[in-house]
Amino acid sequence: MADQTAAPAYGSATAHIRESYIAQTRRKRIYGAVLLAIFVALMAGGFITADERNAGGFWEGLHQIFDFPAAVLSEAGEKIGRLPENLLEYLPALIETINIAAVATLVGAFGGAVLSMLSTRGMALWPRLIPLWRRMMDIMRAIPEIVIALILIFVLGGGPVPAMIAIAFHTVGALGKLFSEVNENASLKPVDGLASVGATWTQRMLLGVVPQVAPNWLSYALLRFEINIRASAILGFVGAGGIGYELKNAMAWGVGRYDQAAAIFLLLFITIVAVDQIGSALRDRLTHGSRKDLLA
Amino acid sequence: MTMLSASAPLSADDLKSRAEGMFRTKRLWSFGLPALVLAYLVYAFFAFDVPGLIDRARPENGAILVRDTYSYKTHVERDNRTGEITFAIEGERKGEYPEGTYPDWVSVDGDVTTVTLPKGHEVRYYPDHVEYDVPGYGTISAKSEGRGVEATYPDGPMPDFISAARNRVMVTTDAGRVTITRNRTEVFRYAMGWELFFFTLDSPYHGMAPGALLSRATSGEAGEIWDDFWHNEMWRHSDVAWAIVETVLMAFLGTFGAAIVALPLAFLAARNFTPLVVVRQLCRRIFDLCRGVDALIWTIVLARAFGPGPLTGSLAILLTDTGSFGKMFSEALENVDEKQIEGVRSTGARAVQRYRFGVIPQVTPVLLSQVLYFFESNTRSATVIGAITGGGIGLMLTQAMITQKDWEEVTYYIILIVLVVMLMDWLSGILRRRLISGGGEGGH
Amino acid sequence: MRIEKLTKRFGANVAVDTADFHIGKPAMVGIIGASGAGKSTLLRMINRLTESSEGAIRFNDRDVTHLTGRAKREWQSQCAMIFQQFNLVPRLDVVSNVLHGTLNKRSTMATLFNLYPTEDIHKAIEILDRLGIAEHAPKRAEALSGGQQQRVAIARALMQDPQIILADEPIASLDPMNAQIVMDALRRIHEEDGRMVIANLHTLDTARNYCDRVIGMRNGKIVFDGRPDQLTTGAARDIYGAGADFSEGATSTDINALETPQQARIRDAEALV
Amino acid sequence: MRIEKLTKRFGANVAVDTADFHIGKPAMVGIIGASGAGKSTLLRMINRLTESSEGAIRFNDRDVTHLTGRAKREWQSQCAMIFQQFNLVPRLDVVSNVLHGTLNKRSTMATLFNLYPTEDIHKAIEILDRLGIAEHAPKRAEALSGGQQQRVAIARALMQDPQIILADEPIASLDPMNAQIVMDALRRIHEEDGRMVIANLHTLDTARNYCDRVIGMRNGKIVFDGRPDQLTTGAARDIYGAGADFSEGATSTDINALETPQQARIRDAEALV
Amino acid sequence: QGEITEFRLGVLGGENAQDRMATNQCFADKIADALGVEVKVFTPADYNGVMQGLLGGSIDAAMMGASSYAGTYIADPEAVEPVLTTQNIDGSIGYYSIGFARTESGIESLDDMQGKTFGFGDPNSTSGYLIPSVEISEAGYSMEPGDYFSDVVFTGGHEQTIVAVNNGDVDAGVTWADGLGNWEDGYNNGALRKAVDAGLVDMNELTQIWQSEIIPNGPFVIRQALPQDVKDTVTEILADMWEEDAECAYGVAAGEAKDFVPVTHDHYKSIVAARESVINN
Ligand SMILES: Nc1ncnc2c1ncn2[C@@H]1O[C@H](COP(=O)(O)OP(=O)(O)OP(=O)(O)O)[C@@H](O)[C@H]1O
Ligand SMILES: Nc1ncnc2c1ncn2[C@@H]1O[C@H](COP(=O)(O)OP(=O)(O)OP(=O)(O)O)[C@@H](O)[C@H]1O
Ligand SMILES: [Mg+2]
Ligand SMILES: [Mg+2]
Repeated sequence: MADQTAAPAYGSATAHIRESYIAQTRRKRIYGAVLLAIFVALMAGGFITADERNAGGFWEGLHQIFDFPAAVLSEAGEKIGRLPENLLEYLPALIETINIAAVATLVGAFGGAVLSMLSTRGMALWPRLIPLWRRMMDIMRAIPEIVIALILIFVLGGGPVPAMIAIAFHTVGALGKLFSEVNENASLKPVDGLASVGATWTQRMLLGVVPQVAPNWLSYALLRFEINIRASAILGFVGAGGIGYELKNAMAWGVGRYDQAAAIFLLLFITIVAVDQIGSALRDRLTHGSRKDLLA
Repeated sequence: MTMLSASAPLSADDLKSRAEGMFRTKRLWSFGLPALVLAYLVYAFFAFDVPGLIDRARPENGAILVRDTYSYKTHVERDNRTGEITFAIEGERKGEYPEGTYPDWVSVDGDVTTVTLPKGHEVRYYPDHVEYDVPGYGTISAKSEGRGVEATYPDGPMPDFISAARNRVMVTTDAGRVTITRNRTEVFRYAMGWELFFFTLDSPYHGMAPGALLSRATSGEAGEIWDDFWHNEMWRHSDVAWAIVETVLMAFLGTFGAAIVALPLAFLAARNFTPLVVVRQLCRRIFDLCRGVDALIWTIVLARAFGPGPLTGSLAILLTDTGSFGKMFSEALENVDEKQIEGVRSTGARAVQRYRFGVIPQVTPVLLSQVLYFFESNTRSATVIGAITGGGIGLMLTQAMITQKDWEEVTYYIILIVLVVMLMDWLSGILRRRLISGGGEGGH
Repeated sequence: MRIEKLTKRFGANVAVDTADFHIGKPAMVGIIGASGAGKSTLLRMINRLTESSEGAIRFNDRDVTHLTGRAKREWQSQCAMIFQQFNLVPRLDVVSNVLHGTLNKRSTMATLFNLYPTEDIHKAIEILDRLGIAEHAPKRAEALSGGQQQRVAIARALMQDPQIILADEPIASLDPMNAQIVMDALRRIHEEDGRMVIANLHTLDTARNYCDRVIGMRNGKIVFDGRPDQLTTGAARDIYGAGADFSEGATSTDINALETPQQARIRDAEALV
Repeated sequence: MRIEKLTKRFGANVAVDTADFHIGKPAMVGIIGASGAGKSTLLRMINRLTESSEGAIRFNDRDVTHLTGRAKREWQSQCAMIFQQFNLVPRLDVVSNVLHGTLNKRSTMATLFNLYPTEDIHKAIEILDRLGIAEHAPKRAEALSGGQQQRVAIARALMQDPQIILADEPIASLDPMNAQIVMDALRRIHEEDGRMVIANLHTLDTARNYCDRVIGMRNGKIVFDGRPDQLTTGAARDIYGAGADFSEGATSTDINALETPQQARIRDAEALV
Repeated sequence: QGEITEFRLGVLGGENAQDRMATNQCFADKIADALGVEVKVFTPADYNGVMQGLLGGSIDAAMMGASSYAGTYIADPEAVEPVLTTQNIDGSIGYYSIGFARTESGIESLDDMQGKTFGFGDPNSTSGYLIPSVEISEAGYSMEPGDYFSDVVFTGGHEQTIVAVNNGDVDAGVTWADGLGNWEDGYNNGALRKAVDAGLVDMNELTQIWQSEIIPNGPFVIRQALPQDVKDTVTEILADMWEEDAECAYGVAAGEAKDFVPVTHDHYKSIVAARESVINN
């Protein structure tokens, strides 16, 4: 074979390859080193800046890191007898938080589904408007929930609805993007088939596309539900009701209400962990289940 | 052909009734599911007290907000006791016209100050009373005395744009607003735009045309011009820029810090790298705790130790994301291709070398894309965290909203935030594509 | 049906070039031509899945080329389309797929909630029975073999009760056995119900065996239009633009030619030598 | 090298059953056997990727069966392993993959930062050149064809400067052309450098053509051990536990058998008749 | 007690964070000049942020509300000491909590509030929560939600309370005012006045329904752990500010005032007691 007969000549033939490889390695090494240096510099510089602009320094504060949890826990420990009563008291607020997340996820998933179909090539009702819908979803994702919530609180007054709308708004953008990624992998043949019988756009989408994408959509919607529970707790913190509102009031008061704060912590923590665990188990089933379905 | 005779042993009628049965079940589902969702939404509708909410909704607040975002108002205020008149944009001290100057729609003629409003409306301040010409209605005249405000109106029923009480008269028209109380008389005049966005009234560059500015700048005044703009007292561009930087900084430190902390821990939590169940479970529970507690609560917990500021926010993001990354990284590590590791192992490589060459090159693309995705979404979260811990654009935004008067600033901040988040989205997209397809193994 | 100077351009590429023909009475028409000749485009324009660039499609003296909205969907429901890849909804059951043929007649709302009238369901089963696949009615479409799926697609077309059936290479994805079943079904529908059938075919012998009339296309132009017996090897060479080495056998799907598949393989192998 | 009563049990399943053989001087040894016979397990035990259950592996009168830590890695670096799936790091460039052969000799710190000595890089490129793939040196491993990747794997093995090369079905994932190149390379290494090569093979003719000695395994036991010319069809039937219909041709990868692929297709087609 | 390397000033109030930073910058500059160290101004999001900062030692001094001072005192009596408070133009050193409702609701006093919702501001606000909750319960109207009022909610702050009442989200609420001047102007100083100035509310549409006893103005507190000379220097700067730099003092006091006068913890004993009584309820 050619490569064997050529073997004795390698000294000179490889010289060039050797040089260029070593040059390439050196380039890569420098490139890598520069990247690493930039990254390290950014991290270090960022840390120093943040430390500088923070009221308390990192190193001075480090030993106090458990002060606050200790204060909360010691008060909660003293009043441990009131824990069940406290848990019960804040249960309705927790349910409100979960309701906010659930309704927002439902509404957001619905809006996201519609937008995703409008912005997927081959499915869109008005193909020219695809870029418009996409930008719209980008913007919806980029606006923080807190902004919309605060504006709506100003117009509608406090309570769960502004939070719900704010989260739903964001969810439309986030799920719309994920859904349209799923749509892109769906087959357009059934859509063509339905078009050929004279089906309307709604019929084409619901009968032709939705059956294909439903498991993946559901899986993404579940993930979003988890995220939305956290978001709704946070919005409560700025006055939009639910458990976040109760937590903020208990926390802000400080000593004297730490037992309540601890009870709310506990409720919130259990909920988040439970939803997280149940959600990932369900999602596992959905995505794997659907794969099995297709193979079957 | 055999098609008809080949049909199933079941008769067509059997099949029909079976198909009917099938459709009954399908209908039940296609009605049942939406019905369940609908029932839940109805429950939520009442649980959230939406009817009451609609009742209480204040569309006019929305109108104020919307109007503020694209227009500004100038206050012309007279202290009825001293007779002194001040002109101030948005009624703020920083927006006051310097002593002796006033906008061009005001004319001062001896004791009489005339404020011209759009659409033919006109307000005149006389030493002892105020007159307001409303075209199509007439002239309202009001006099404030120690006992109250005495006003005379044109004949006829009182129109609903006038809110009159013993001590206070307020006329709100689409040309402006006039308020007369015992102590003060005040006119709001609305105008388009974000006044003073570039220069405040005390700056020599206020109201200068772009062309003129440019020629000044080229003739060596660029520094001063920039300085006047950058330190504009009304809009505070430099502070806003810092706040944006602070917000991105929180996201950056938090996300990448978390990635650095989570990577070694993820090895400890991955089944194929840590056979010890105890260690693995311990790590996973730590991840669950970090994630479960949420950045919001971490912010509060850390505020005692570190006080308000961006560092506290970064650390809160870092803690939460360590949990998320730990979980995701360890899942990625459990899915690595064993063949590559075995290949490296067969050369007699040490454990660290096996990880470095058998594992890291495989997982970097996955991890990197997850980290970059989080970086983008954390930029948005950092806004909220900043609002709670006291740092960055989030604090400015929430505070401007809570005081409920600086809606033009709110608009400004929102636009900035949206732009920054979209920029991050775009940047992380580029980085993801570059680092994953090209650039070798990536630096970190 | 009358096709008048129908043209379709994709950018600079002319997929169908001033096609002109007239089908007087319900006939079974085969369209043949090499890959890229414009067969699919022609059919898709007739069904209005693809917009035409120029020319007109008339049916019973009505111009259907520029219908929109309701009227367009109405027309689509009258000329059913059958696809090479079946284009069924794979995750839905067979009966639902067949019932999709009624979508145009029923209200959107009703169909979304599966509120198909019982007589429609019965009719669907009868059609499936006529095509010999009634026992698969409750299965998911994706669980069926290619030939069965194509028959489901035909059932959907019949459910539309169309005046025209357009079939775009209905047997190209099928093995010879199933190809024969499907072509027999189309022919029978043509004969028994008197519906017009226009089928794109990629094999000459199928066209010869089943059609009353054959149209040949090449580079978007109609280059042959006549009875099947006029379709000599010479004419076929014209249509396919092939040289003297053209051999029909290589693309034949006639089941009789395949009784001994091993022979075919030997012949194929020899052809390569 | 001496293998003494080497046994591996996976639960109740005995993968390798008291294997016993001795290779005196550096030879090229082929191990053949049906799938599941225990060939891979045997090789993996020798490289210490898999722990043995019983028995001993001795090399130059040293027992390497129970080495741990440094000594074990030392041993691994002396007996290089080549895998059926190449087991390269696909995202790294070819030279880096070859340099992994030196991991055992260089300090951990230096290697972690890719600080390989220049002479190692030169050596790696020379080895690649010897195997005819030097021009691919800067490419990523995943960009190479299967045969090229396997040669990279061989280069990595050579980089270890091992006394033994263990090759586990090195050509099973390759087409005949590449298979020949890879086997030629292994043979040449054996002859020129005098290294011992033990290769699992799944085709008899390869074993016959390239090896000095062939070991046959069946159900974990060594059932044949001799010169290639002793490997008659009868012996092969014993090894594979095959019936009278056993035909070597079906698994042959000898490139000479493929000079006229069309003939092969004809033969295959005939075989089906 | 040793040297300090920087001095951190916490600022709170009903203004934009950046405005607060700006109005207090002159104060920070004066401290920096006097102490020779860097002075940083921090604007936490709420009262609790200042309290946590003082307790954790990351904030050295702040102008606080009486109630949040009491909260800090209860959490750690050694943490901070009050040194000065604001003296109003009329010489008083207090202000009032004002209860108000929409005129059209027909509510004129607390007696009309049975079964209605009542809104507080921040839980750490003296006039927005502590004092009204204590005084109103003492007057016989239970503050337990569902007892006398149908619900009692926290709106988050004075501004939000005003908006909430104006919107009708709550039937009545409390906020602060200096009690000088006229109702229709929203008094001379206070949250109502700021809302009026911003054009948010029409005072004709609001009615006062309740007024508290006088509440002591919040103290300027300094962390006790600081070196004594630092504490003295900072206290002196602020105490002399109205005389030396009225413009700056206006910013620090967030409005017109007469002077900063010395106070001690004793001034706030009643507030501490009130806060403790709320806890024990
Ligand atoms: N959507 C499209 N965009 C651009 N060009 C197209 C499109 N559809 C078809 N064409 C082009 O039009 C020409 C005719 O295509 P058409 O699919 O009608 O051919 P065909 O005869 O059906 O071929 P086949 O036998 O491969 O299905 C081809 O050159 C094709 O590339
Ligand atoms: N890790 C393992 N766990 C359990 N059983 C194993 C394992 N590895 C191999 N075996 C079993 O040991 C026996 C021998 O396997 P081995 O892979 O050595 O066979 P082989 O001769 O290499 O086969 P092939 O040609 O398929 O590679 C088989 O029965 C296999 O199932
Ligand atoms: Mg086609
Ligand atoms: Mg094997």
